[in-house]
Amino acid sequence: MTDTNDQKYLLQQNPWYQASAGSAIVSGVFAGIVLTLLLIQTYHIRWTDPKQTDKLAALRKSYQSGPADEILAEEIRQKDTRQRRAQYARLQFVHRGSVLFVFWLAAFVGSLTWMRSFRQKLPHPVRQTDLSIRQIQFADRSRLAVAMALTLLGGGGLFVALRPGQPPTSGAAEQEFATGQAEDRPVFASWEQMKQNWPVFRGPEGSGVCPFEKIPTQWDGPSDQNIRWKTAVPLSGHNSPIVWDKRVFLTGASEKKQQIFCFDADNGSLLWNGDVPVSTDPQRKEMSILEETGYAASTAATNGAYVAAIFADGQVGCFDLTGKRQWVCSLGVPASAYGYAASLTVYEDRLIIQMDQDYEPGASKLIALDITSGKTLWQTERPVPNSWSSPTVVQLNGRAQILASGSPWVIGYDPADGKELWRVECLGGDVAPTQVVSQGKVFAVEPYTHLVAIDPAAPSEEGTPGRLLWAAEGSIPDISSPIVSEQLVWTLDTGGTLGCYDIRDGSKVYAQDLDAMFQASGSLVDQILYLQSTKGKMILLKAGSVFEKVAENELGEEIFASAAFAPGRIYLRGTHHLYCIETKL
Amino acid sequence: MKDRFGKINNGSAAVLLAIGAFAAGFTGYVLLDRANHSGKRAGADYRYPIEELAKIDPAKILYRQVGTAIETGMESAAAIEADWAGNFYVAGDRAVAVFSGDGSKRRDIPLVSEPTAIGVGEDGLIYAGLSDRIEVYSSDGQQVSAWAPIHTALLTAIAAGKTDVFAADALHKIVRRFDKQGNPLGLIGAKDPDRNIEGIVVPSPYFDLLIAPDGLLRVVNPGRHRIEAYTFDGYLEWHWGRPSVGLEGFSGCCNPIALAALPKGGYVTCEKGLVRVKVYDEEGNLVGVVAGPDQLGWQEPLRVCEKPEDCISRGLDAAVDGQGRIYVLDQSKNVVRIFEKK
Amino acid sequence: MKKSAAKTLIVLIILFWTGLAGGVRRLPPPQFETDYQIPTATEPPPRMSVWDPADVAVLFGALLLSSWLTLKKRSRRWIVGLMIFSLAYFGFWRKGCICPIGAVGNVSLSLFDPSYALPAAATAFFLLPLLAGLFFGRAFCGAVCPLGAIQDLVVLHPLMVPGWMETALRLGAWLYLALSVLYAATGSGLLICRYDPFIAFFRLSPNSLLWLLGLLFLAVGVFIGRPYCRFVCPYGLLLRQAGRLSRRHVTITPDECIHCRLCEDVCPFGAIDKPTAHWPAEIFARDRRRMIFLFVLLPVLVAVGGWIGYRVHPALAQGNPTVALARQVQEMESGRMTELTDPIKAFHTTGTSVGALYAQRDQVLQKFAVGGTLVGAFVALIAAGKLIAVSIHRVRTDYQANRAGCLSCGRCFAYCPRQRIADKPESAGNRGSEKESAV
Amino acid sequence: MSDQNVPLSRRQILRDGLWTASLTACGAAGAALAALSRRDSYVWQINPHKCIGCDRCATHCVLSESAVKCVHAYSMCGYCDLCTGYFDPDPKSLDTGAENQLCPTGAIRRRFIEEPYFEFTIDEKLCIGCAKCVVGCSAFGNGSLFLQIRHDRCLNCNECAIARVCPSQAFVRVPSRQPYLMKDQI
Repeated sequence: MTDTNDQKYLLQQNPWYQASAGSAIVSGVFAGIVLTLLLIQTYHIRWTDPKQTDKLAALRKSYQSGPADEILAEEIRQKDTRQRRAQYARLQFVHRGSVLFVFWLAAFVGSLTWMRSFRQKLPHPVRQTDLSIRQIQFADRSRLAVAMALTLLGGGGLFVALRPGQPPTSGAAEQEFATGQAEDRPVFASWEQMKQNWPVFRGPEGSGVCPFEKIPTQWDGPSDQNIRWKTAVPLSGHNSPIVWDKRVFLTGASEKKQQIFCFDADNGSLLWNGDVPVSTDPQRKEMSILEETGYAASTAATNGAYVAAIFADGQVGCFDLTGKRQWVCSLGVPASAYGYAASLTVYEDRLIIQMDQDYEPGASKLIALDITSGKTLWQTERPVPNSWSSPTVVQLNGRAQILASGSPWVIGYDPADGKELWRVECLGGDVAPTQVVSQGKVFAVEPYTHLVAIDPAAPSEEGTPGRLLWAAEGSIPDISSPIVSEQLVWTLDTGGTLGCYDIRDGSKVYAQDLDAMFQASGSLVDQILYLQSTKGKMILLKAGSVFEKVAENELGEEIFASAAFAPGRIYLRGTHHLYCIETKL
Repeated sequence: MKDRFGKINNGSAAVLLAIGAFAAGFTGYVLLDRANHSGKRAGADYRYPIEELAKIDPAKILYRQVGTAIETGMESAAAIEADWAGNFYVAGDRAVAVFSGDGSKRRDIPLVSEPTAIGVGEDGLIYAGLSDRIEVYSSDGQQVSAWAPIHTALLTAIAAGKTDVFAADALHKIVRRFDKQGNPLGLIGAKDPDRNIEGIVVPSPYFDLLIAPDGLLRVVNPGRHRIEAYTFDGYLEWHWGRPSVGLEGFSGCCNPIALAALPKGGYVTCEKGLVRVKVYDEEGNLVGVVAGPDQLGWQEPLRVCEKPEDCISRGLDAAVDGQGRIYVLDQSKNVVRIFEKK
Repeated sequence: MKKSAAKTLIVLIILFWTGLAGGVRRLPPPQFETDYQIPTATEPPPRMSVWDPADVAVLFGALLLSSWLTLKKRSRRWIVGLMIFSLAYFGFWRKGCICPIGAVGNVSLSLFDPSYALPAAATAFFLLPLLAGLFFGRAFCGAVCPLGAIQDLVVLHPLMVPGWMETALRLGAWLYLALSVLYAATGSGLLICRYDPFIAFFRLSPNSLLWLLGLLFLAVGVFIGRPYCRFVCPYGLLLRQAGRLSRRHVTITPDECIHCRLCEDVCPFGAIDKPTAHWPAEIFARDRRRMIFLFVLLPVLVAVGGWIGYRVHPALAQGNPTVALARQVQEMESGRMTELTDPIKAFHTTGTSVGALYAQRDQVLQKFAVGGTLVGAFVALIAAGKLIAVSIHRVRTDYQANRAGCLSCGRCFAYCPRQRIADKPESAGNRGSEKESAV
Repeated sequence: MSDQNVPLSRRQILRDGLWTASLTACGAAGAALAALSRRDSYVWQINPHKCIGCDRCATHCVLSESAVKCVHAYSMCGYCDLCTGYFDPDPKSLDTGAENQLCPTGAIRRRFIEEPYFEFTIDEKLCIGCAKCVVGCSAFGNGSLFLQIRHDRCLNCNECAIARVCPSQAFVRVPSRQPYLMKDQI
């Protein structure tokens, strides 16, 4: 207390203190100046130089585009030289300046340290009041501080984790989110509602069985008989129509465009079309797309609130029923020998994609996306090569299951988490027909080889769930899926041979050549088989154990797609048009 | 003098302040660093305006592609030739593949080594250049003759006339003249100040020639960016063409790389680098563009390759049939594109 | 002449044929008529790796010297001298590379990426200071680390950071360490080196933004002693643990503490522990209960930390180049981004499919999911450990250097009267020398 | 005193145990890392076949003047008169005037050898590694100009600042015995 002024006086008298203070001021000022200059130079290098070169570039451009102008050339040369000199000088300055700065800074710090040594005060311990209180206080404060820091870190982490627009966790991930409020719309329709519509490929359970009444049996496309409407489809595709309420959906694509179309079920007018961007992946250009497959072979799927479509390049797009795009995600261009063709299916709020492809092991997956957001809910690896059959959601053994075929298995999955429920090894080759279900049994086809029946509830010989019941051979299709009634199974191969088998043991009931080519899968309506040939002829047969033709109806256009049904109506997609067939009164 | 506790308490306020300042500074730094990370670029003058150069006025494009690109099925296709009837012949992979005009393969003529050139005579004979020698095949694939190898040569083009066969040798930058039996008759295009021939410059292995309807040879001189007309005896008559990255000239260091004659007069030229196929009239005036970078699926000049050989950019070759359809062979993608007048 | 021409021709032919065999469509260089010789590009060599052992030797020597200076010689002046040498050698001469702090990243990377070859020098730089720490305390931090030295020299007006604040702030350093290991292990970059604040100083490259970061640290360091070492340095955390266990350690007094309390406030890093008071029994009992509660809470904290870490992992993974590229490509695919960026262009020219990229991305994300969970759990564990530690009451009778926090800078020696006696009993009252030795 | 001795010695035993464990861990880590280590040090280099010729090498190096510079593989060069790595895309005349030069810093030198060949060399002091000439040469010519990290300048940062921003991830670590990836040699 008492010696402060004396100390100050003494210090001021000390020439070494004066010297240290002086050198501190001088070096500090120099360091400051050098630092300022360096900052200015850095600013120039970062901001002014690029602008200067851009100016020069503009000058050069005008020179190059005009006739040989000597004056302009000279100006460019001079500007160029000047600019390079300036740049060189700046670099030089930065090199030297940084050394200078470090030097002056060291000098500054050194003299401050020196100066400080004169002002060193003796430690001045003071009697402490109560050590234990202070120590307890310290412990309490530490505890509080650590807890606060932890809360801060945790809170920060949570903020980062839960903030909207959160980057993808895995799989398909990053999507485009809808701006509208998804909350006030229903996310999915009930199973009962699904059954009153035709929401996915070959109907609710994907079996091609139509539960509706008053389905026309007579029509003729060329003469417009019983054709309610006919609308041109802007883009081609071999996918089948799906129907929800008063809307019919299908998709089309070309090399440059991929769209989903929504038609009015009553008059066929195009209500909306939605774009799904084409993948920019260079692999897309090199995709092997057969003409028989095309860019849009996969049928779309709807769950009553959303409709989604997938294209040959693995781009998935989802729209609400009014045509507002909800999200797009890309699964990568599938490696598929004939092009990707599996249709989509839905289970409640999830979109099921069978992505079987020919990369290395692990490339084939069954994927469930949240249909509202496109986020991956689960994905299950499938140890199978590329296949062209579609997944189906069915009710089996009292629960919903997803079925998917791929060489060499038919596998049942749990729609909740993608866990495998059962699998039966029974297939081979390029699997394209889709499995169907009747009476708790699953029927699948190995192309050209055999038709198999599986009881997923029974154990196999090894004790694993799923038993192969029988395998039937002869006139086995390669593309179209089987049709099954309560007693019989029918298969139809591309060459037109219809095989009929007993559902119990697979024994052949009859085989008949229909004298036409078939690619689309047929349907079963009220004890009548509807089989559409590629040339556009629909052959109607009695679904009995004896071959009996009911009718033959011409559409007047080639058909590669399966039919969709609604009460009293058939929706048929020809190569160019969508038809609505209804018996006119 | 400050009291001890007072000092500590003041200190903690200062410390908090300092830490706050530091945290702010650090956050600012990280933000700046992140912005800098993506944004810091040199000025426009430091970038090559390759994308601007690749743009072509659509009005200048006079041709359109017929169908999709035809896969040759080869690993490395070297040359293409077409006959009057619209068949085309692709040399590559130790074979000559003969295609009909719709793109279906008619036959493969197997060769003993990789072909580098192909020529088809009016008599239908197929001349396959195998680096340093020529083998002759009939149109049904039977070998007619195999000529004696030339000691070191890289034949990149063959033109068969009624009595003479000419081959472009890229290694020696010279045109070799043969009779129909394969006997050498002479060399054309060597540097010769007496005959006012500056010589042919071939910096990259693309060197093409043809026999024009007027009976003169047309030889590409890529290093000088021009097409030169020689008599069969090796006299340089005239030349046309000039270097320019603009549409009317030949771009880059060494272009054009390939040449074909249209049946109604005029020439088709191919350029590598900035890939362009263009049509010129007899005098060397630009008529129009057959296909530009966009139409030919051109990618960035620099690619990311795992193996160096994947990075080698390869060129084009062109041929024309009797209807004036232009067949463009893309050596890097091993496909043939057919172009027709719009 | 003829012979040489033939020779050239043979060379050319070989060149050409090998070129063609590899599918390279390139002609041999022109045949010059003049006697022009085709030059070859110069290849200025990098610093020879024979110097690496020299660096290791210097480090080893400096560590020994620093240990000797702090434990035996007990001279701040000599320590400052060694600091200046280390700053000059490891800092300005060797440009701050390789340094033990950054070697944490190299070591983590080499453990998880078998294709990365860890330089032997990095191994030595990582382990030697730790070994020295186990034997002699933080001798490395004291006078060998160039980052420490540059900060130590600017401590001019130190303010006391309250101990509780320091304890809490160090949690950030633990997080930094965990993240650095995570990033290195997933091949996403070496964070410690990326944000090394003084590297731009050592490299004299004022164009870099890091220069500003260095200035910021130095400016703060005038008032808060060695901020990087105490609140950021991930390697310092490892050395703290080594210091705790070290065989020998810096002591304030050369022999016995006389409780004069002169050293009480002189450590600018708050690393002098005071003698403890007698704790009231009820506090003991309370803190014991608290400790038991914390032990029970520990798994919960760790689980919550792990969960948060798991939730944050996608955000963390954005620092990985593959994930960042996949994100860009995805935005492009979904049509949300329209302008082609260079990485996307480069990716497209590789011919790799988007699906393959996504598969790669998913692999990286999986690593981050595991790593993020571990990071979260680890930080929670450390925090819980800290909470438990403040509930344990140790008994201390003397003023002593905190074994973990002491940076071996030797400032306190001069304040101990016992040291004065040991040094020069005859000049204890000499004012001039006192001033100097107090530097 | 004896009361306090018991906990103290217990603590001492704990500490000794931990110390021995740590030392053993250090030793084990040393041995394990030694097995992973290479005597040879590694340096950064650009794989020229992965470079796409953006200009980030010029701007992102920690040095004020980038350690990345253009290198010429002479044996790949066509010695063209119209060098697309040297001249502006559409030069008015093939001379060394600044208005015709491509290089913004004038770092490429052109020298006449014999008709029609010219030699192009890099003046490394001027080169800033912007890759403009690399794009020009690769787009139209043989691609004999390419970028390399010059080790007389490179500080071999542990975390290379350019490698971090390289859009094609062309930066690789190579053994310091062979510190260059010359385009004509790989």
